[in-house]
Amino acid sequence: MIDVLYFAWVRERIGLPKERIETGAATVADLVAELRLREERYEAAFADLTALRVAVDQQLTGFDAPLAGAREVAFFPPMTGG
Amino acid sequence: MIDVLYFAWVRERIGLPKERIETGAATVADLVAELRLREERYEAAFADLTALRVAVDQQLTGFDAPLAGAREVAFFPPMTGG
Amino acid sequence: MTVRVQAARFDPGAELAAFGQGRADIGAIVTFTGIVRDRDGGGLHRMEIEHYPGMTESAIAAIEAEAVDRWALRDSLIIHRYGPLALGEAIMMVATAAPHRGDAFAAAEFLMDYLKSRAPFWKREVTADGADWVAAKDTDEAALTRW
Amino acid sequence: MTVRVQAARFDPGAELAAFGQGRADIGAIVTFTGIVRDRDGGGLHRMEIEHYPGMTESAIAAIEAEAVDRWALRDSLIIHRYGPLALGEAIMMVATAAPHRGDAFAAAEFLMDYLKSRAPFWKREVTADGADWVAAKDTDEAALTRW
Repeated sequence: MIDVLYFAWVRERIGLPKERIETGAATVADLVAELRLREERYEAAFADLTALRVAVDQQLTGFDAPLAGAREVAFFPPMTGG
Repeated sequence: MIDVLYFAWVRERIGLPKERIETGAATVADLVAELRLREERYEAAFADLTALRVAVDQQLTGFDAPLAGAREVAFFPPMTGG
Repeated sequence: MTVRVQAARFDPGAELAAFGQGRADIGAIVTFTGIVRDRDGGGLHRMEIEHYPGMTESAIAAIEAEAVDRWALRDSLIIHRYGPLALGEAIMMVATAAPHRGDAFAAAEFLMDYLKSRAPFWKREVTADGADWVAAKDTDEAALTRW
Repeated sequence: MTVRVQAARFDPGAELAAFGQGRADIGAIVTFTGIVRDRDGGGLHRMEIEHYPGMTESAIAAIEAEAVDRWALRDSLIIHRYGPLALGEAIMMVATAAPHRGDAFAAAEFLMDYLKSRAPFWKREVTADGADWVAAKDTDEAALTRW
């Protein structure tokens, strides 16, 4: 089980800020592939991975990052703070 | 007649902040040559021109600047404001 | 070294007045204040900032730690708001204090460049027509390469 | 666009609080404050700043005009003191306001680099042993070449 968080327009497209997912995905990319198969709204959110950023356990990382032991994965667009 | 002003350690070496000088010097360099012949304190102040800056009528300039029509010449070390 | 992530408004003038006080080894203070600006054509009703609680604080602390490591900082301050913000309000502020101006300027620009692209905030502009997420600029990511 | 050359103390926090108010086109404010710092080994009694009245104001105005010409500034502020200053007091302040942070930072650094080397101020440090004129640094002159 892993907490999956969505922010900004990713959250809006998927329609919720957070969900708990039962997954055996080895990497972030594997998890994304699983999610895209679920429903159209996931496909819409994950259609262009170059427009997305990912954090595992609140650390920015790449889509090839392993999920072993991870408690939380977050997907969001490039940050626009400051 | 021209007003000659001195600032910072130039003022201290020469011993006064300002004097009116009767001169026919064509350039700042000519004026400096005249002053150096006056007294030891001027020679001490103008010994190293690379350590000095000059302004004619309140505009930074070089030692080759002409003095025709100038009302005020100022000598001082490199600025240290800010 | 202070980091504050908050919904509440803050007063940049009061922050500067309190910053770096009582130290004899500070010769230079640089501040940056980011302010809600109207759209070029006008019409902004407000700005809204979403953030990632938990990650926000740790990401900013990591950025600040790197700045402290790279420049001779005697003090630093980072404040960043989230939630709704009105036109003209301060969004965030960075302050750096150093013996000399070069370190204070460089560290402040470094902090800004990294906060822009590495701290999990997302801005949305609300107008009469709806709400638009602000797009990241390529220049923001490119700015990181200079450090 | 404001320039003040004064002997009186000023409050950088109050200046920042009042700066750039009431405009919708400012997204970024940068301030620099220069502060009387102790000598590295300690022992500073006070600082004294001499200036060239008349030329000071025109030199600063010329520097400010060039900054306005080169960057998209919406407002700017330059305050510089002269006379005796105590440890920890603000010597001078620069503030710049622009739509975007790049212009505000660049203009503030430009103003500082030029004020350091082109505005007629001379600093003297007073200690128990006497008074020493602060020497200009080669790096200050070199800093101008980047603009």
